[in-house]
Amino acid sequence: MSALAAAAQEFGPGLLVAALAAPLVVLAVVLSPKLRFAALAMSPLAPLPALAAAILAIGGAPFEGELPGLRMSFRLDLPGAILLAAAALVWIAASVFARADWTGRPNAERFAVSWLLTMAGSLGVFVAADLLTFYLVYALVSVPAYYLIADDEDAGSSRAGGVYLAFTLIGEAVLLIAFVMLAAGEPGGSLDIRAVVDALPASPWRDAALALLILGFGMKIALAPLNGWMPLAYAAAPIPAAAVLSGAAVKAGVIGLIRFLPLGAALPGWGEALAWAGFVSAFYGVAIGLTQRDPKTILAYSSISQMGVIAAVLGLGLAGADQNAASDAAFYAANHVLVKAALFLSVGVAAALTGRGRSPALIVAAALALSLGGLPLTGGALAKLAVKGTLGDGVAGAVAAASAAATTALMLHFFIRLARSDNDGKAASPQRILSWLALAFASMLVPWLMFPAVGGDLADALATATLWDAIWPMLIGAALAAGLWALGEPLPRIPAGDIVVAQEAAFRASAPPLGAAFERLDWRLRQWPAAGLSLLTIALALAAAGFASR
Amino acid sequence: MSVLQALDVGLAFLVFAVAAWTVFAPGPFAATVGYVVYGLLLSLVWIRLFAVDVALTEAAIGSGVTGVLLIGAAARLRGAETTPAEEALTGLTRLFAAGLCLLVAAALAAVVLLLPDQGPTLAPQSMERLPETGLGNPVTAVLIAFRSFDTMLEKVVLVLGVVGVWSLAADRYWGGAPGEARAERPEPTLAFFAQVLAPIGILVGVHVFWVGADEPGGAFQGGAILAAMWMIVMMARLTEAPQASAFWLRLALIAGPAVFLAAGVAGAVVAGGFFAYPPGLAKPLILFIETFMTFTIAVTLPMLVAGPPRREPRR
Amino acid sequence: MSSATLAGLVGAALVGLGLYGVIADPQPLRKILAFNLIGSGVFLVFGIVARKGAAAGLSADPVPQAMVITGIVVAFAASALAVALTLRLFEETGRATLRPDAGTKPPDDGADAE
Amino acid sequence: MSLALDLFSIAAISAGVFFFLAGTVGLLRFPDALSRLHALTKADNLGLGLIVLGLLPRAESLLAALMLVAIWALVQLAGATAAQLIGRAVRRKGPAI
Amino acid sequence: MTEGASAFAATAGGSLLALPILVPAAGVLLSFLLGGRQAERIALALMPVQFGFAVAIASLIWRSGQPLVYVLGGYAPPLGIALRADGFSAVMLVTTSLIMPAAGLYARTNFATPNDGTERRAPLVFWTLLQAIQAALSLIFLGGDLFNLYVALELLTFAAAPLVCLDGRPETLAAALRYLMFALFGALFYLLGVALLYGAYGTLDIVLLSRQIRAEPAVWLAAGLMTAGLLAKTALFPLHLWLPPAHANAPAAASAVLSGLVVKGSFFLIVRLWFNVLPALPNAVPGAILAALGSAAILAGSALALRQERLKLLIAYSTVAQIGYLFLMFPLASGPWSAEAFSGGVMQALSHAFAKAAMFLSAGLIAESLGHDRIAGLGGAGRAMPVTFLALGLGGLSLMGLPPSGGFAAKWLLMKASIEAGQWVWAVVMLAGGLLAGGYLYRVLAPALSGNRPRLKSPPRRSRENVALALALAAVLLAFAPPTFFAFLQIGRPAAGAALR
Repeated sequence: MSALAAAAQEFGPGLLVAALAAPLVVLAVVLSPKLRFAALAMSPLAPLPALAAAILAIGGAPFEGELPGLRMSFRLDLPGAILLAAAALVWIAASVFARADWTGRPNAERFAVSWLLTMAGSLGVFVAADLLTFYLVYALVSVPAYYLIADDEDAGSSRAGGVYLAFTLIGEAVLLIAFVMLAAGEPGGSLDIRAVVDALPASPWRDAALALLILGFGMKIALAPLNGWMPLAYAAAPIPAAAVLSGAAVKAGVIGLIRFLPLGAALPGWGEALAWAGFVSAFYGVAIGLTQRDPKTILAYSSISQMGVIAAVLGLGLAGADQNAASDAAFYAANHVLVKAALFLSVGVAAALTGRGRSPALIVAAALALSLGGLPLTGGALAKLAVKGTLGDGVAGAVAAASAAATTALMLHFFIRLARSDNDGKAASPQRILSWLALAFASMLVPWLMFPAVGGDLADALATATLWDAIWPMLIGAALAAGLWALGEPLPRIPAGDIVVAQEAAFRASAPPLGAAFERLDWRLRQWPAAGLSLLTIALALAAAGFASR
Repeated sequence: MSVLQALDVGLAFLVFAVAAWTVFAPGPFAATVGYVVYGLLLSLVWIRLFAVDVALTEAAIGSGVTGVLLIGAAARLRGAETTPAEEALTGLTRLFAAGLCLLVAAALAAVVLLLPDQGPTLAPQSMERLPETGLGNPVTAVLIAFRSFDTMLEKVVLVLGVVGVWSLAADRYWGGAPGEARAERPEPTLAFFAQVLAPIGILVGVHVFWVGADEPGGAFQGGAILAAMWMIVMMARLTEAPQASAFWLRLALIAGPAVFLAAGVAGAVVAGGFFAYPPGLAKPLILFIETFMTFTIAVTLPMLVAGPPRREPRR
Repeated sequence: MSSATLAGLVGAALVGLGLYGVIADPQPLRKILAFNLIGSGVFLVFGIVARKGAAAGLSADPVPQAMVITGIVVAFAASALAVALTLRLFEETGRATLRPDAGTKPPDDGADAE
Repeated sequence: MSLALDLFSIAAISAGVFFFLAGTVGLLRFPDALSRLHALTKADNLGLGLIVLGLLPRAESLLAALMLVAIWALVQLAGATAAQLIGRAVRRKGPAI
Repeated sequence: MTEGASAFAATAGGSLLALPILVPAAGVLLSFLLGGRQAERIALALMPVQFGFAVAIASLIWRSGQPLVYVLGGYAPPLGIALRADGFSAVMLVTTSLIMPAAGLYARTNFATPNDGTERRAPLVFWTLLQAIQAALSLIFLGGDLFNLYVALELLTFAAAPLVCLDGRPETLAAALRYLMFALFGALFYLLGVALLYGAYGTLDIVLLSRQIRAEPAVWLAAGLMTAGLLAKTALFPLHLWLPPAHANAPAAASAVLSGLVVKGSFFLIVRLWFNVLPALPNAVPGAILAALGSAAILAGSALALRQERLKLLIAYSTVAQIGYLFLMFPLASGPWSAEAFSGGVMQALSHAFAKAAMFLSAGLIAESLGHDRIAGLGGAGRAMPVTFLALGLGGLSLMGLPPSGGFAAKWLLMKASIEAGQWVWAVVMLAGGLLAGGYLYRVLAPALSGNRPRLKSPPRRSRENVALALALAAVLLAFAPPTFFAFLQIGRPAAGAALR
């Protein structure tokens, strides 16, 4: 262990820079037409420095790095490392899976550029140490992903891309002002995230900053009612893109909450508000998800639900000044990174397989799906165990158990829909199947490896009481799913994206008239007499203002 | 109230009335004629302000050359005189505009009245440093020595004005001469007038320039008179406007600022600073610069009035 | 009231008149005339400033006078450029106007290859 | 002597002012362009001439007196030319000015 | 005049200040005289020289930590004219000397003189006036006398207006006429203010004025008139009537200079006026008025950009919006956050200069290659000319204020200052502006990178694409400006609201 710690101090800083740089280097090579093919083949290697850094930090000790010339600084602590490791694995697997997408398609070049930029941002958010670096990589993981979502160029993906971009940009704007408040609240002028968050509880802008942070990151993790973009985006994106977006990219919001909520300071009001928002989202996601037919859309609603649980855990941590909530939530999220990505790849694999190959694939998919519900011996069970301490045994614990039941029901619904889904006619390349299997395997194994790092006890995980605690909510969920199934799916059909439909309608109803009003105003003001009168008015107003302020 | 004061008040009302005429006159042509009269009256105001240099400039350039320019334009714009209905202002807008303009004028008048009767001045400093320049007219000293940088740049503005006006030529006329082709037979009355007046005018112009060193007058005023003479000669069709591509014309147009600029740079070498004059040589140097400036003004103003080239160049 | 103050008031009134003309009269040529009115009003303000600065045996401060002379020449050049533009616009379109729609029409294909 | 000269000046200038006044009234009141022109040229020629005449005895030097006369001569020249041109324009385009 | 003497002690190397004005002025005269191909040669040859001057001035200021002063002709103000360069002047000079050659290199294709050497109208006018703009801007950045700066303003107008209608189409003529008229309108207001200030204090030197200035009616009327006049030239909403048609119809290289630099000239003078001439006066309310107009500009300009059908008009309206950001620094001019606000405003000026120049050049390439610049017809164009659209996109990044870009740095600083000052509303406006900018860029970039490649009339030349890209990269690189850069900007900035000395 000490050897790893020493190695962490020795190589860590360099690896942090390399983690961010590697995808960008590959990107630079991709831009050269001659070397493009070779570079694309190398893209699965791009997340390796990040993975190495994560292993060093989990096994060894946290470390920092910086690029003074670019005024960027990095830090890898335990929550970040756990998420980074999971995200790096997903990016490796998905890059292999996506290699068929690199070439021979009209948008291959655009897809590759977006992919690598998103990768750099996705890995970068977990290691960014100061506000500006974080904002930069956060933008990187968010904005270029537009082209991953709108890749197909049909009406559906254009709409999904547009909605995604709108949410993303609004979220960025909200976060920008929150970050500015954080920076303004730090009297020393430091931009280090730790420093500004430590100063937050005493800052005059505390409440505004917290509200904006929760709003901004809440949009990223699709807390209801800001959830509408997620089902559209994941359904529209190609399989590997959906995998990395739902697995890795969305965790930028989670790490944001972990990093920026002052978990050490007890803020019950804000904490409980966030927790309730999270729980509402957790059930809302399931409820709407159960009405959906498309497996990818169902997975998206499951993400909404799971992100709600994570938000609830962090909210309770904030309310109770629970420092461990950070790494516990990170662990829960890391499990979701791996499982959700593997599930999306399952959708792709299942669609490509026919006949004899399909059944084993569906069994793996089922195991993955139930992992999210907390199936014993899976990473999901460990994840539930990890956050148990923060949730406690009271109301929150009961609600969490109910959410596990609901998740189980939703995942069974997903499984049935997946099993019934059509073949898309594309042959399944061995590359795809292998990368999927590898990721599925990793999603089972890696949580076990990381569990001790967050203070978990593996023996505890295998205790009978724990197993029973995990199983009974699942049974309830299974019963629920079976009941719904038996009734012939009586739920109303709600359009994917649910509330976003109303939001889009409101936008369509208000934006063009507003724009037309601006045009009329502009036309009036640009008439010569109007401009001349404006000039006189401004001159007089400025003079009068100065005169009056004597 | 003394007679002089009464005359001042009368002049003020007259100026105001003619100005109002130029704004409210029914047609652009009438308004333009009003403007020329207004310019002449304004020269009288300047004389009453003991600013004879300005009065000369106002009469020559502000009223004279500008008047020719505007009257020519008004004549060519016949047909554009009617205002399309959609551009006419509503009564309310007019009222609002009038109110705002009144407010600005009132504020300005109030501030002007509040200025102290014996205001801050640079007259003593000008007189103190006047001997260095060897000049007798402090206004000329300000223009050519104390604030020579302004004056040089303003000459560059004139060059840019010519470039801008010429840039409006159609491509096929580039390098050609402005104005209509020369008539076969000059207008006899005008020709006679020009033949008589031009020599006298040139004499007067050179005189005004020359005395400018010590008395009211100078490069601007003299140059403007010379310019007027050339314009009259061109109007009488005794001579044609030169081709825009003519090297001598270009040289004449830039000679003033170029010599000024060169002298300014030379100052850095021989007199220890940009636009500094070597002691003792100041007056001859200033007269040298002014000579070229006068010449350039005399050429530039007619070219600005003549407008862009409108004839195909002769090769 | 001294003649200088009177001139200042005339200057203020000229500025007001000119402003009204510039704003309210739709024809560019009339606007150019009005600009010149404002200009001479401004110059008169310089004039009264110069007159009030009479000192050292001079009946007016020479510095503002020099500025007015510079200003008159610049104003003339500006008028010349504006007149030339107005005339050219009139030749091209048959009307001289400052309406904002004159410039915002999309050009025909190829016509905008500079 | 000086009294006589002063009287002469006053008489001449007053007469000049009268002609200017008459010319102006004519300019404003006459019906058509040619008759207005007629009124105007009278004001120019006679009015200015008489004023210059009245001012001559008051001139400080011979040069100043010569300049006064030169001014009158130049105005004569300009007035005559302008009247010619206007008259010609009226004949060509009709008297609708 | 002991006071004057101390303010005008010649600083070492001060004579350098005259050169960036005189050299391009000489270039104008020579180009006009020699004509033909010489104009282009002279213009291009002088650009590196100009860059050298700018860098030399900046390094002198940097080394001494003091503004650079030069007295012209040995006649110290108030009688004579002084030139003065502070940190802000120096960065604007350097920026100008970088964007000018970019526009020049780009324009070589459009404004070439034929091989037989026959002089053509458009090339001669373009190359001559380009140098005139450079001279005028240098004078604006260096001038220390308010009347001298009036001459500079007129020089700038005379140089810029004919560029708008260089192609002689009727709509460009109308645009140029509106531009010229409104600029003259503004100049007269400025001049009137100058007259009042001279009447009150007997000097027009900025430093001398700032020492004597008092809160009195003449000063406030002068400040109102001068500011309004300069706003007219800056095209701050609602005085923007001339800008969209002028900038959208000018040749691309001219648009880049007009939008990137020329509007910054009059903005620079507004900063000079409020930060250098009037800093001792209470300026909260006038500052708030300016920022309110700026906010209106941001919202209206962006919303209108969203609705344009032509790319160049869209970019022009985005200039209307971006100008608005520049004015958010004024209500934040006094207080402990003033340095941040000032830096933010300057950063916005710089990054917009580079970004907008890059975007106009890209738009020019697009229009030339496609034969039109209708946004509806841009589908797939990004695939046919990726470098051009990369430059457009990177410029857009800065406009939106996304990192890494100078636009982001500017927004960050301005927002921080407005939050610290408790003036939330400006921060909210900036956010809304960024979102709308995202919207109008999305309208251009999303279709451009989708769909089939259109057939190009002629592919853009790589060298011209690189020029646009270099400018866009410069806007991006501003994000990495080191803290010393911001310290440099503060050299010579008087503390606003400071007590009278």
